[in-house]
Formats: sequence, structure tokens, C-alpha cells
Amino acid sequence: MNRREFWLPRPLFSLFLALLWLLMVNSFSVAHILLGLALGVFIPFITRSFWPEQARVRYLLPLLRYFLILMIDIVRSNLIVARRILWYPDQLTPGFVTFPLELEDDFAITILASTISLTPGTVTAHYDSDAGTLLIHALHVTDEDELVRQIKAQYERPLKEIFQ
Amino acid sequence: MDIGLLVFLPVVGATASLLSRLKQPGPDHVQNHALVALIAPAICLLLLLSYLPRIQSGEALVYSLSWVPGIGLDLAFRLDGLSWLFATLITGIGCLIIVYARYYFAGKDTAGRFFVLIQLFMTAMLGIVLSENLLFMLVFWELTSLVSFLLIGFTCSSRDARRGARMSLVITGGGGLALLGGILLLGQIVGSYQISDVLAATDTIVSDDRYPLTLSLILLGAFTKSAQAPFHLWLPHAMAAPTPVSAYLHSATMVKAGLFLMARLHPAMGDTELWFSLITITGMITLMVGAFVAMFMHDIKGLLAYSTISHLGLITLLIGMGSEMAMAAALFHLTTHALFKAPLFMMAGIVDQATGSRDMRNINGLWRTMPALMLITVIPAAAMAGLPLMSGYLSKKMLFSESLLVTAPHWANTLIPVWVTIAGLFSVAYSVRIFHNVFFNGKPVDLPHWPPRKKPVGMLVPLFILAAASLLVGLAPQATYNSLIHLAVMATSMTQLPLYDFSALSNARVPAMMSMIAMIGGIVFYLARGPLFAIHRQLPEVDAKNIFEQIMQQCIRFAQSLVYRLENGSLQRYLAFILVAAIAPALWLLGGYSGWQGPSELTEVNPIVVFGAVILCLSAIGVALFHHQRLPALLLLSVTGLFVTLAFAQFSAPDLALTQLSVEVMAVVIMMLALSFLPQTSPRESGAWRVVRDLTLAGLAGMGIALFAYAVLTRPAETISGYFLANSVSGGGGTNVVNVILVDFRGFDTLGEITVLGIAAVAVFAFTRDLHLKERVASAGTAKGFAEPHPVILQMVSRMALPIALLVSAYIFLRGHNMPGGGFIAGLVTAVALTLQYMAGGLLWAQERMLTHFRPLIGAGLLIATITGLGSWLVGYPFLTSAFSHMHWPLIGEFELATALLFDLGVYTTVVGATLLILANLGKLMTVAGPGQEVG
Amino acid sequence: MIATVIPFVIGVFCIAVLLNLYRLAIGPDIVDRILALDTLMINSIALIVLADIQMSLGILFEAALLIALMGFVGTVAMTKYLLRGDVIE
Amino acid sequence: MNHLMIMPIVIPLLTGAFLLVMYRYNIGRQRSLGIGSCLLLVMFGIWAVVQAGVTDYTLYHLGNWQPPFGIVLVLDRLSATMLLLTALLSLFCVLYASRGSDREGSHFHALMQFQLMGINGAFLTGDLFNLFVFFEVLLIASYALLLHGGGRARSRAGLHYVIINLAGSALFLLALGILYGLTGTLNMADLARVIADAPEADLPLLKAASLLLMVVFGIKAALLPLLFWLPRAYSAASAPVAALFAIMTKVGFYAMVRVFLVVFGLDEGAPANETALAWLWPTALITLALGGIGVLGAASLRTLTAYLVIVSVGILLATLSRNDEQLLAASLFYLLHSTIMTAVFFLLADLIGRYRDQGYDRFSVISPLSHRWVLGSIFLVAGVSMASLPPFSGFVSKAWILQSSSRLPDYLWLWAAILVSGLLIIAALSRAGSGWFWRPQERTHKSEPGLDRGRTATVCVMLAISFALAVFAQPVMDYLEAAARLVYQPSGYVDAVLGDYVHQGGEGIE
Amino acid sequence: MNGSEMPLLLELVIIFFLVAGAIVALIGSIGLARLKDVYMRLHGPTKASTLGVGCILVASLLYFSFLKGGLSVQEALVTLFLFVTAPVSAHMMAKAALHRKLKCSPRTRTGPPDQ
Amino acid sequence: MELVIAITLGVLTSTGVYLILRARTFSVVLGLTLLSHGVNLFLFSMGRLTTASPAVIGLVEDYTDPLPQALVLTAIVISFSMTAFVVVLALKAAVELRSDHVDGEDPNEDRQ
Ligand code: NA
Ligand code: NA
Repeated sequence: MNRREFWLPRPLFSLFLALLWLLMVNSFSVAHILLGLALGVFIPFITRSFWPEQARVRYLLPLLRYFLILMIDIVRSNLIVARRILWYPDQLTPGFVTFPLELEDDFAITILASTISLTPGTVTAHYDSDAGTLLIHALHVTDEDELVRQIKAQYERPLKEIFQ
Repeated sequence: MDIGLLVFLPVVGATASLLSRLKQPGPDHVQNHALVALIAPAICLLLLLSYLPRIQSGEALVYSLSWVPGIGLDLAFRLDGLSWLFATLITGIGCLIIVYARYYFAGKDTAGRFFVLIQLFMTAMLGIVLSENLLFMLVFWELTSLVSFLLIGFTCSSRDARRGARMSLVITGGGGLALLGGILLLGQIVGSYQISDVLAATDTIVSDDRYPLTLSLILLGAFTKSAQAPFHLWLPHAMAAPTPVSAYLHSATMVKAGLFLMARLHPAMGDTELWFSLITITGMITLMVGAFVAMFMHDIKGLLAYSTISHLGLITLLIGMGSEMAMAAALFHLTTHALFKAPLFMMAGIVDQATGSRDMRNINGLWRTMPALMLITVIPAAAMAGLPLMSGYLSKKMLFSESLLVTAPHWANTLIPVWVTIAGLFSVAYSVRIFHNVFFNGKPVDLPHWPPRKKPVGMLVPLFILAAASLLVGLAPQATYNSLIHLAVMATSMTQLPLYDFSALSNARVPAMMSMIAMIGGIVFYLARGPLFAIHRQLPEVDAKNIFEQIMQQCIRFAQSLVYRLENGSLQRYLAFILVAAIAPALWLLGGYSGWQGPSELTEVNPIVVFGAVILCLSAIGVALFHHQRLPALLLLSVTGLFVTLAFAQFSAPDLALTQLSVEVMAVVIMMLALSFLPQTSPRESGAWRVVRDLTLAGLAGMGIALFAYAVLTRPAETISGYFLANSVSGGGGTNVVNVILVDFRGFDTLGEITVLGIAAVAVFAFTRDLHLKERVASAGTAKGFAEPHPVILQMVSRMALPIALLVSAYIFLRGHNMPGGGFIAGLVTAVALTLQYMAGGLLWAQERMLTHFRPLIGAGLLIATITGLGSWLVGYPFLTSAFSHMHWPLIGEFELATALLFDLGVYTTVVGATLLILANLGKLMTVAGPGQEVG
Repeated sequence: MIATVIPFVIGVFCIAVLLNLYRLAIGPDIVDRILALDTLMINSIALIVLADIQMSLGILFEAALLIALMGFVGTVAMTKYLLRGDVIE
Repeated sequence: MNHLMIMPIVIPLLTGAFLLVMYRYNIGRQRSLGIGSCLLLVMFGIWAVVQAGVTDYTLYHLGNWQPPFGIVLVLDRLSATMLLLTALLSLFCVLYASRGSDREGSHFHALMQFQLMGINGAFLTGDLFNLFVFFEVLLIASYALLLHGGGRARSRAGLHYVIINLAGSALFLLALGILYGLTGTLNMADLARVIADAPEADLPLLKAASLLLMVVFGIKAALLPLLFWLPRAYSAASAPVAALFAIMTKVGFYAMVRVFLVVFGLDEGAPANETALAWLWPTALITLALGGIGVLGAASLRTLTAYLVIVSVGILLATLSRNDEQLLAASLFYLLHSTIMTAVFFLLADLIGRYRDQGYDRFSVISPLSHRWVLGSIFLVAGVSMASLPPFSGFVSKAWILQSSSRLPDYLWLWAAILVSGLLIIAALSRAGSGWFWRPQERTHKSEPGLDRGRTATVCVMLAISFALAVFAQPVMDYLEAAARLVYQPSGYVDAVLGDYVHQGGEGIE
Repeated sequence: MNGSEMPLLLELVIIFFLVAGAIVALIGSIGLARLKDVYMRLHGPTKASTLGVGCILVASLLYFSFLKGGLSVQEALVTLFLFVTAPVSAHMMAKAALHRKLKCSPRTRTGPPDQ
Repeated sequence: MELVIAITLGVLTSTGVYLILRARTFSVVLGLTLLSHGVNLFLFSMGRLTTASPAVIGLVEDYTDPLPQALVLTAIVISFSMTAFVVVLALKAAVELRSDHVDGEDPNEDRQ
């Protein structure tokens, strides 16, 4: 571990914190910039041991794009689920689906699991690290394999790119 | 001052005895100990004798030194005729007792203790008779009770001794308390405790409303000490003490203290109907009871004890009569009694040690083996019987003649003479019995030591001296009276009196006849003792000690049952008591109160608030209804907390909302932690009645709160808060007034508050440190499946949330002075974020990653806050004075620096440390494989 | 206009809160109740924010943030408890 | 402004906090810090007594804010006396504990210091809410100390003690709320001023608040029917802790004096304290009686001592309720005596218990006892003092109380209760003492443990204080009389505390 | 309230977010109340409510950004936080339900695997 | 409005009081929490209740009474400390006394 890694373990994250600080205090004065940077360095430093061990984001932009798509998906699928809940809740056919993971990084898996949960209609109920599967509960499922394929295409692949 | 010396010399002597005992422990040095012990009393006696001329000139020597003037307690001594007489008896007989004890305790380890105690006792006794100040006298009065207690329990291995000692202490100690009351009242009436003042205030005392009570209390003290019926019961049981003690305390001196007190106060309080009837009747009863019981005692010391009681009754009777001549007779008999009773006890002691028994049914015919003792005993025994030429004869005759002089009240003038004659008869009988039974009356039966052990001749010397003195008094009564007793009698009446005329007494015919009747009757009675004893055996046997002990036991049992019934260890009951205590007086006070509605107008109903209020109520009621199901109840409690938070937010209290919310979650987490070891449900165990009672209490309490709230809310508010609003910015440097109050105006409260939090955490640490929840080990497994210990997804998110949460707490912390927030809330946010790490990653995992332990964090927080407060001293301001300034730095611009922020940092640090300390230690309890012993 | 809409929106959230409470009350399982409480917390964030808008103070943001944080922690604690019988281990 | 005044609060706070920071300190260092702090407190106690003797009211404006807006500390003779008493008591307790009982649990010394901070704060503060805060400080520390050493009895008693006091704290807050709602202020002097001028319609509500406060302080002071937590709690606590607790009930008494005689006692015509005092009189007498009965029925020396505490509370509160200056002075003297003596007995129970083979301090157990003579003599002297026999402080104080009360109506009830309870104490102590020290003992095992000189000396010094209090009673009495006189001049207190604020008609100064 | 000076468009946008949020959140809560088993009920609140509240927060963000001038991102932070935590909450609750072997509704196609 | 608030306070207090009179430590803890809610709200309302007027200088025109808020804040913290303490104590007592009855013994089991 070199000196920079010791004192500044995550420069990108430090910047992010500083920015967050400025947004929070809603002031871009020099004092706050300095303070934000100080906190940005200080907080990662004291919490470095808590930070996930392996996770390293390789590509920032694809990640942002991923989140944007996710936002849209959330809104879209929300509408679908709303319709189902409101108009024909009795005709829902829920079911559990086992999703075989290709991702290996815990951090990436977490993002995938969260994504699955956030998109209405599916909830990640369990992550089996030994088997490398996610157990998904779907509110309305007609074809399990189709669901798995969809998730793999839409979310797992981009994530794999970002993290590997 | 040298009068005071008289009192304190024996203390010096006692100390010397103690030292000599420590220096020469063991049984072989009794002789030396006795010699040491004799010095102080002997000096006292000599000093007293040297005072005699001045006393005889009628002088009352008074010496006074202020001690506690606030309560009228002075170190004051008085030496007049009365005190001189008593003091001389005390020291004189004391010296002889020490000589006697030198032989009595020969070869015993306990001798040293005896010499110490006997001198202490002498101090106490001299103190009583020489005190000029009544409160001061009381000091010594209690001391005699105490030393007597110790001396009765001298042979502490005996159960009887212990019980006897306790009984005497309770009775005489209780009497002492009554006496305290009486003397205090007397002092209040007179305005002084000096005897001179009291004696000069007769009219004031007697005419005061409180006189009857005062007199009763004082007499209660005197009667208990002087073993008057029915308080006499302690005296026979005091005979468990070694014989020198019985001879000294329980016949010659201490028991006379009550008589002394009555004689002393007679001029001030006597001469009333009440005085006469209280004392006379008590004396008469005591006289008869003592004499009657004495006849049937088989124990020599028992007989002597009851005879003492009888004689004390007799003297009491005389004092009660109140006339000067009666007083003369009383003091004369008091002196002669001391002179004949002490040697009789000594005789009993010698017989006891020689034969190993005190039972007169066994001890017979000792004249053969102990002729000298027999010869000496003739005199005191005859004196006790009141045979002619003996001192006792004269005093009894004096009694008879005085009894005839009583004219009023009318019942007394015939009853008393008959009564005393009968008592005289009994006393002749028991006197004859003790002499005849011991020294004659055939052969001894089954004595432990036979032939009796030889006792040294020296042991007879004190007996001889006392017997001789007794004889001398009998032979030359007038001279004795004139030189010693007359002065005392004058002191008891505070007037010049003519001398008692003993020649007139010898010529009086009726008393002589009464005396004859008593004598003949007594001898007849003794001769007829066989059948009488048989009759007496038919009577139910009563042992006062057992009765006393039974009464005590019953009292104790009563006390225990009462206490147990009230203090039964039921928290529910205690809480109900507290509620009743809070509700009942308020109900009583406000029962008819009509001012609940104040003058302010009611405000409009806000539907949102009503909605919130309804949910708040419903959730609270839900908690109460479903409290048996613990986890659901906890969830409902969270709802309540949430809506309290919303209420704070709604009613312009953002700081409170933040605080309430964070605290609520932490509290629920803590409760959940605890719940995992508690049963999941509460059994339904309250009966219907209990539920109704509790509902009533709860309803009343709630109604009270509602009424109070309504009353206050409908009244206009006038508060000091305007000042805070006005000075918050200019004086406190912050716009969030609540925060400025917390860290500045009332920063001291906050300092206390975080101290409470810190202590709570340290306390949790301290008392869970060694707590082991062993049973968990069995149920704990490393179950995989759905219930894995640390779900990966949770762990990932929690870890990422930590830096953000810290940033947020920094934000909340820094803005707190001007906007809602502050150190406390920031601290809780930090703590919650870290708690999440514990939950997600496990105790061990998180603990390894914490930068510091938590206790030093708490301490540091407190130190930061305190030292910030102390900082203001440097500039001469009081503790916790805040300072702030707006700085302008180039580039950076304007910013504010406030000591309040530093103070808040202390708050923050303490909160983080305390919260985590509690959680981590609770977590540790639950953890099967926790990290070592200490967490935090 | 916003001022007229807000009470309506608040009313909708009140209904949502009532629905949450209904689930909280009937269960049937403790998980349902926890879920109801979690939802209630989230809805009350909205209530807080709406109140803030209604009063146009802008000072209740921290309260919203804290409810989010605390609601999450509370839910995690409770589910952890259900899963393991322990909250911290 | 005299900064020494804050020391009785700051010193223990700093010491306690420092001990936490240095949590790895070995017991020896902890002890020296604890003892050092107590010694300092004694010195400041003496300073306070002298200072209060010179100046009637010494004020300390925390944060330099003018009362009633800021919190003010008030040092007068009464608070000075309490400070010194607490300091002395704590010194002995810490010394005693330093012979080993402080090792039975963690952080004894730190907790002890926090406890002292709470007590001293309660004595000094002139603000009612601040009083609440310091009550909580002293309570939480006392919970911790009560549980020090652990064990089932302590857990059970501790649970009751804690829950009851939590209920009490809730009541305290309620009363504070009512008072603030009606008066709009928290400073005691200002409250007194406002209450004296309160509108007729508010008076019953204010009186009800005073009754609530009576319950609150009654719980702390152990007034019937709020006292049942006490016997088990005190007898469960470890000896030095129980000894320190001797002062705790007195805090309740002190608070009652301050609140009822000053806050509710300013209006001389129709003082608002009448109702509370009227309730206090009979309950205090019954408390006293129950204490006496409990003393007789106690099964162990610690329980007996706990009931002695109740007796002393009964006497203090009964005298307080008579609302008389002279009597208050007398009861303050009694407070000194009873605090020291109950502490002595808690320590003595432990001392004796340590040298008994079995049964610790239980009366029903017959057991060999080492050092019978030394311990017996100490017990005798202590018993004499406790039973208020001469020549110890108890005698003087009781005589003074009886004397001063005899001028007042219904004094005979008090007299009877005091004298009879005295008798019960004598009976109980003689039973205990004769049973322990006089019963024949056969020691079965080989060697008897050496007498702990430190512990014994501590007890002896405390007894010597009781004796000295009697020998030098007069100056103490003069001091306390002056203290009581000040208490009975609430207007002087109000003027001193509020200063100019009063004359400006309660308007804030900016 | 000085919302009167607000541009109409902004006001409409704010109102849209408010109403949309309210409706979405209500649907979530309806789902919670109406759906058949615990696994189904999980879907409603964890997402719908999050989204609904998110809408409200966006409305607030816009409102206060206008009111105070400058970007008021605090609400965004809350939204972000909600979106990060909601899936985890749902995940944990689903786990708990599975662990407690809660019954699925009869219409369920595939039940949970036994563990 | 005053009546609504008064009744709410009364209900909170009543439920709290009812629960602290129960026999199990957990119920008592619940009761103490409810009671402290009631008491804190009571103290809070003693400053009179106003909406949209937080005591932040410059934010609004009318300010609510800040003092009770500060007091309640202190009270909340203290009651949190106490609750935490009493919960742990209850746990300790339940472990040591083998019963979570407030008196440490199960009236249905131990007493004959
Ligand atoms: Na015989
Ligand atoms: Na702050």
C-alpha cells in the first residue's frame, strides 16, 4: 500500500463526497469547498476498513447510463404493476424463480439484486452464494425462463461490463 | 472544676485499668489490676471527704461550663448535701467492691474488663448525682443503663445473661427516653436545665399545663431505673451479672438513681396530689410485690434482688409522702439499705463461689465451714429484718411513724400503715430465711463443691467494713444523721429543717407496736414456710424474662408480618402506591375545582392533527391491548413514536422531531436485542380485579393529565422565552434558538444530559460484563439457508451507506446552531450508521474495524464539553460562557467560529460512544462467540 | 394552486397510512406487520415533506432523511431478529 | 464571580470522564484519582461552608446569563452544609471501597464520581429543571452503583428501584410542565415570585403541582407510601454504595426544603405550600412509625439500617412539615447525624459480615466471628450513637428537635413517634449486638483472617465525627440556625438571585 | 406562501409530481392491503411507495429550489437513499418470510425451494 | 384543538400507566416508553402549540416558545438513556432470576 492509497483510498469517492457536501449545504463558497474536500478525504480514510473489499468500478459512464435506464424501467414497470394491483389482483399468478448468476463480485451482485427488487414485479428474496443463484419472487409470471433471460440481458450483462 | 474532676477521675482510672490489662493480659495479674483500679475511686473518696466541712456549712458548690448552650446543655456540676451523700456512698462502696472483686475474680481472665467497666460505671453514677444541669445528668443516666447492660451480659456465654441484659437495657433505656422527654418539658417550662433554676421555679412548674405530663415522664424514667413495679422485672434478671456487680449496681447505687432524681426534684415538683398518688401507690405496690416474691425465692441472689425491689419501693413510698420527715426517713433508709444489702450480696457471692450453688434448698448449714462469714452476715441480715439496735430497725420505725402521719388523701391514712406492716412482716421472714437457710437448717444437699472451697480472708474485709458501718449507724443514728444525712434532707426540701429526733422515735409507741407485729409475724411466717411454699408451688410459675422475651418475640413477629405485608416485594403494588399517592391528594385538592377552562379562546380544529391524534391514540391503545404479543406490540410502539415525531414536526419543533425519531429507532433496536432473550409473549396473569384497579388508576392518571393540559392550553402564556428569541443571535451566535438554548443558555442542562447518557452506557457495560447467556449456545447454530448470519446484500449496502451517513451527520452537526440539527442528532446518525455495520457484518467484524473503544469516546466527549466550558475562565467569564465570532479570511470568506460548536462536539462524541457502547454490549450478550470479554 | 392541491395529496397519504395500519393490525404474520410499518415509515416521509411544502419552511428535510435512514435500520433490525433470533451477532 | 463554586460539580465530572478515557487504568490509579477527587471535594466543601458563612448567597451565573434566563447556582449555608457532608461521606465511602469492594465490578470510581457530580449539582442548582437533570444524573449513577458487583438480589432490587424512579421522573416532568405552563419560568426564585402573584384561579393547579413534586421528592426521600423500594435496594447494595446512599434520601429532603419553603413559600399571607405540608405531616409520622417497626422486624443488619434510614426520613420530613425555622435548624443537625450514622452502619454491617463465618449480616444465623472485641466495641459505640444516646451527635440533635418542636401544636405526636422509635432502635440493636458478640462461638477452621485496618479505621473516624459533632455542637448549631433563617426568608433569596430583574418588574434585560 | 409568483409551468410540474406521487404511493398501500400472500404484498410498498414518495420529494426539490434559489438537492439525497435501501428492506423481509415458511397464495406457480 | 390534544395526552398517559402496572418487565418497558411519550408531549404542549413557527430566527415572523422544546429534548435524551438502561437491566434480571416477572419470580411456578 503506498502513501496515497493509505491517505486517499478512494479519490473518486472523495470527490463524490465533496460534491455531495456542497449540494447539501447548498453553497459553493470557498470555505465549504475546502470543508467538503476535507470531509471527502477524512471520511473515506476513517471508514476505509468498512468499505467493500474487492469492488472497483471500472467504467463510470456506463454505470451512470445503467442507472438512467433503471430509472425509466422503474417508472415503466411501476405502471404495469399498478394496473395489476388495482384492476385484477385476483388473477395474478405469482411464483419463485431461481436466477443463475454470472456475476461474481458481491458489489455487482448487490446492484443486480437491488435492480431486480426495484423493478416492480420482482423481488430478490435470497442470494445463495454457494450455488451462485438469486431467488426471485415475481408478482406475475407466465414464463420463468423468459424472465431470467430478460434480466440477464437488461441488467446483468451491463453490470458485468462495468465491473469486470 | 475539681467537682468535675470527681466525675472524670474514674474515666482516667478506667483507661489506666485498660492499659494495665493490655500490658498484663491473662488471669495472673488480677491483684495488680485491682490495685490500679482502686486508685481513682480512692482519690475520689478522699476528695469528697475533704469537701465535707464545706458541705456541712450548708454550701452548695456549683460549677458550670457552657457546652451546647443552644439546647441548654452545660457541663455543670453541683455538690450539695444530697449529692455528697450519694457520691460518698458510690465511691466508698465502690472501693470496697473493687477490693472484693480482687478476690472474686482471682484467676479469671475477665477481671480486667470488670475493672474497666466498674470505673466507667462509677463515672456515670457520679455524673448523675453531681450534675447541675439536668440534660447533662441525662448523659450519665444513659451511660449507667449502658454499662449496666454490659455488666449484666458480662458472662456473655450464658443465654440468661444476654436476655437479662437486653431486658434491662430496653426497660431502663426506654425509661431514659421518657426521662429525656420529661426533662426537656421541664426545661421548656422553666427556661433552663440548671437544677438551681428548676428548684427556684416550683410555682411555675406546678401551675403549668404540662406539669402532669412532665411529671409522668420523669417518674417513668425514675421508676424504670429504680425497678418500681411493674418495671421491676429487669432487676432479678440482672442477677446474671457477677456478684460484685449485683452488689454495687443493682443494690447499692444504680437502682438508687431514680430515687435520687425524685429526691432531687422533690422541691420543685413535689407537694402535689399527683406527685403523692403516683409515687406512693407505685412505692406501695413495689414494696409488697418485692417482699412477697422475695419470700419464695430459692436463689440467694434472687431473694436479695426482690428484697432490694421491696426496699426500693419502701423508699419510693417515703419520698411520695413528701413530708420533710418522710424524706429524712427515705434518705436514712437509703443509706442503711446500701450498707446492709451490699454485704449480703457479697456473702451470696462467696457462698456461690465456695459451694457452686445459690439454691438455698441445697445450701444448708454453712456455719460449720464458714463461721466467720456467718458471724459477719448476722449484722446485715438483722438490719434487713429490722431487728432492734440495727440500722434497719430505725429506718423501718421511721417508716411506720411517717405512715401514721399521712392524713390526706383519706384512703391513705389507714391503708398505708397496715400495708407497710404487712410488708415489714414479709421482710422479717425473708431476712430470717436467708440467714437461717444458708448457715443452718441442717445438712447441705448435692452441692457441686463440698466441702466448700476456701475463700481468702481478705474477701471478708469489705463485708466486715460494711457490716461495721451498718452496725455503727444503728448504734449512733443521731450522729450519723446529723453529720451526713441531714444536709441531704435539707437539699431535698430547699429549706432549713430541724434535725430528725431519733429519741422521739424510740419513744413512739405505735410504730414500735407495728414493728413488733411485723417481727413476730415474720418469724411465725418463716416457721410456717413449709406449707406456705407448698401453696406457692401451686401458683402458676411466671418467669418475667420469658414473658419479656415472648413479648419481644411477638413484637418482632408483628413487625415482621406488618413489614412483610406492606413491603412484600411486589413492584406492581409499589407502583400502584405511587400512583395513588400522586392521584389521591390531587383529586382531593381539585375535586371541586371549576377553573379548568382558561380565558383563552379555543383554536380551530385541524383535521390533519385530528387524524394524527387518532392514530397516536389507537397505536398507544394497541400497544396496551396487544402487549402480550411482544413483537407486534413493539411495532405498534414504533408507530406511536413515529406519530409523536410527526406531532413535533407539525407543531414547529423540527429539532425535537429529529431527536425523537433517532432515539425511537435506537430504543426499538435495543428492545429487540433484549427481546431475543426474553419470552416472546407475556402470560395473562392479572386477575379481573387487578385489571379493573389498574384501568381505574390509568384512567384517573390520564384524565388528570388531560385536564391539566387543557387548563394550561386554554390560558395565555407569559414566559421568559422572549429573552431567548431576542438574544439568540446577538448573544448566542446562532439562529436556531432551541439549539442555542441547549448549548448556551442552558448548556448546563445539556452537560448533565450527556453525562446521564454516558453513565447509562458505562453502567450497561459494567453490569453486563460478566453476564453470560449460556443457554443460547444450544440454540445457536450457523444455520445457512435463508437465515444466514450476514446477508451479503445487506452487508454491501450498509457499508456503502456508512460514509454517506457520516457526511450527513457532519452536515447535521455543523448546521445545528443555525438550523435544526446539532451534535446530539448527528451523534445518533453516526451511531445508527455504525449500528447498521454491527447488524450487517456482525459484532466481531465491526468491532475490529472501529477506530477506538467506546468508553474513552464517552470520556473524551464529556471532557471536551467540560473543558470548553472551563475555557471561559481564561477570559474571566463563568463556566460555559460561550464565545463566537464571525471571521473574515481572505479567499475563504466569512464564517463563524463558536465555542458552542466545540461544546456540541463533546455532545456528539459522547452520544456516539454511549450509544455504541450500549448496543455493542447488548449485542455481545447475544453472541455465542463474542470477542473476548470486553466490548467497548 | 399548490396550496389547494396539497391538502388533497395529504389526504391521499392519510388513506395510505390507514391502509398500512390496517395491515399492521391484521397481520397475519409478523413479517406482514413489519412490512406495513416499513411502508408506513415511507409514507410518513411524504407526509413530512408535504407539511414542509405546505408551511413552505424547508426545514424538515433532515426529518425526512432521518425517517428514511431509521426506517431502514428498524426494518433490518426486525427482519434480522426474525431470521436469526439476534439482531447483532 | 467566584469560580470555585462550580468545582463541586466540575471536579467529579472531570475525574469521572478522565477515568473513562483512561479506561485501562489499573485499580490503584483509579483509586488514587477517586480519593484525590474526594479530598478536593472536601476542601471545596470547607471553602463553601466558610464562604456561605461570610456571604449569605453566593451566585454563579452559568454561561454568564442573567437569571432567570440562564441557569444559576446558589450557594448558601444550607447547600454548603450539604456539600461538605457529601464530600466527607464520599471520601469515607471511597476509602472503604478502595479496600476491595471497588474491584467487584467495573468502573466503580468513575461511577462514584458521576454520582457525586449529580448530588452536588442537585444541592447547588437554583433552577428547577436543572434540578431534574441532576436528579437524573445522580439516579442513573446510583442505579449503576447499586448493581455494582452483580448478583441476583441486586438485580431484583435494582429493577424495582430503577422502574420506580423512572415513574418518579415522569411525575417530575409533569409537575415541571404544569409549573412552566402556568408561570412561564423555571428559575426557583422567579417561580417563587410568580407563584406568589399567581391569579386565584391558578392557585389550585399550582398546589396540585406542588403535591406532585411532593410525590417525586417523596420517592427519593422514601416517604410513605413511596418508600417500599428502599429496604431491599439499600440492603442489596454493596456496603460503600449503601453508605453513600445515606445521602440520597437527604437529597429528596433538601429538594423539599428548597421547593416547598422557597418556591412555594414566598407569599407570607397564603403560602402555596400549605397543602403539601399538611399532607406531609401525617405521612411523615407514619413513615417514622413504620421505620421503627421495620427496625424491630429486620432480619439483617443492612435491612435494619435501611429502616433506620426510613426512621431518619420520617423525622426529617415530620419536622419539615411543621414549617418552623428553629425546628428546621434542628432537623438539619439531625440530618448530619443520621447521614453519618446510617453510613457507619452500612459499612459496619459489611465489616462484621466479612468476619463472620456464615450468614454475613443476618441475625438468624449463629456463626463464629473473628475480632469479636474490636468489632463489638465499635458496634457498641455506633449503636449508642445511632440510638441517640449521649454523648454523641444523635443525642444533641434529638434533644434539639424535641425542644424546638414543643412550642408547636401537636408536638406530642412527634415526641411519641421519636421516643418510641428510639426505644425500638435500642431494642433491635441490643438484640443484634448481644446475639453476635456475646454468643459463644466455636471456630472450626484454623486461622482467623487479619482485621482490615483500613476499613476499621474508616468506620472509627466516622464515629469520631459523630462524637465531634456532639462535642462541638454549638458552632454547628449556630451555623445551621443561620441556614434555617435564610431558608425562611424566601424574599431575601429571590432578591439575591434575581437582583435587578425583580425591580424591573420581571422584564428581560437585553 | 409566496407560490403565487411561481411560473405556471413549474407549478404544474410540481402538482403533477405531487399527484402522481400520491397516487403511486396509494396504489402501493392498496397492494399491501389487498394482495393475497406476504410475498405478493412485498411488491406493493417496497417499490410503489418508494416511487411515490420519490415523486413527492422531487416536487419538494423543485418547490424549494425555486423558493430559495439554487438547487435544493437534499430531497434528492433522501430519494437516493430510499432507492438504495428499499430493495434491501424487501430482500430482508422476503428472507424472513421464507425462513418462517409462510404460505404462498394458491395461485402461485412455483413455490419457494426448501432449504 | 386543545381538547384533542388534551385527550391524546390523556390516552398516552393512561396506556403507559396501565402497562407499567403489568407484571412483566417487557410490558413495563413498553409502558415507560409510552408514558415518556405522554409526558414529553405534555411538557412540549406547555409552551402552547403553534404550527409553522419554528424558533429559527429569520425564517418566520412568529416564533413558537423554544424553551419547552429544549427541555423536552433533554427529557427525550434522558428517557432514552433510562430506557436503554432499564431494558438491559430487565434482561440481566430475567437471566439471573430465570423469570422476566418484575419481581423476579414467577407467581405461577415458584410459590407453593
Ligand atoms: Na438452705
Ligand atoms: Na448544535
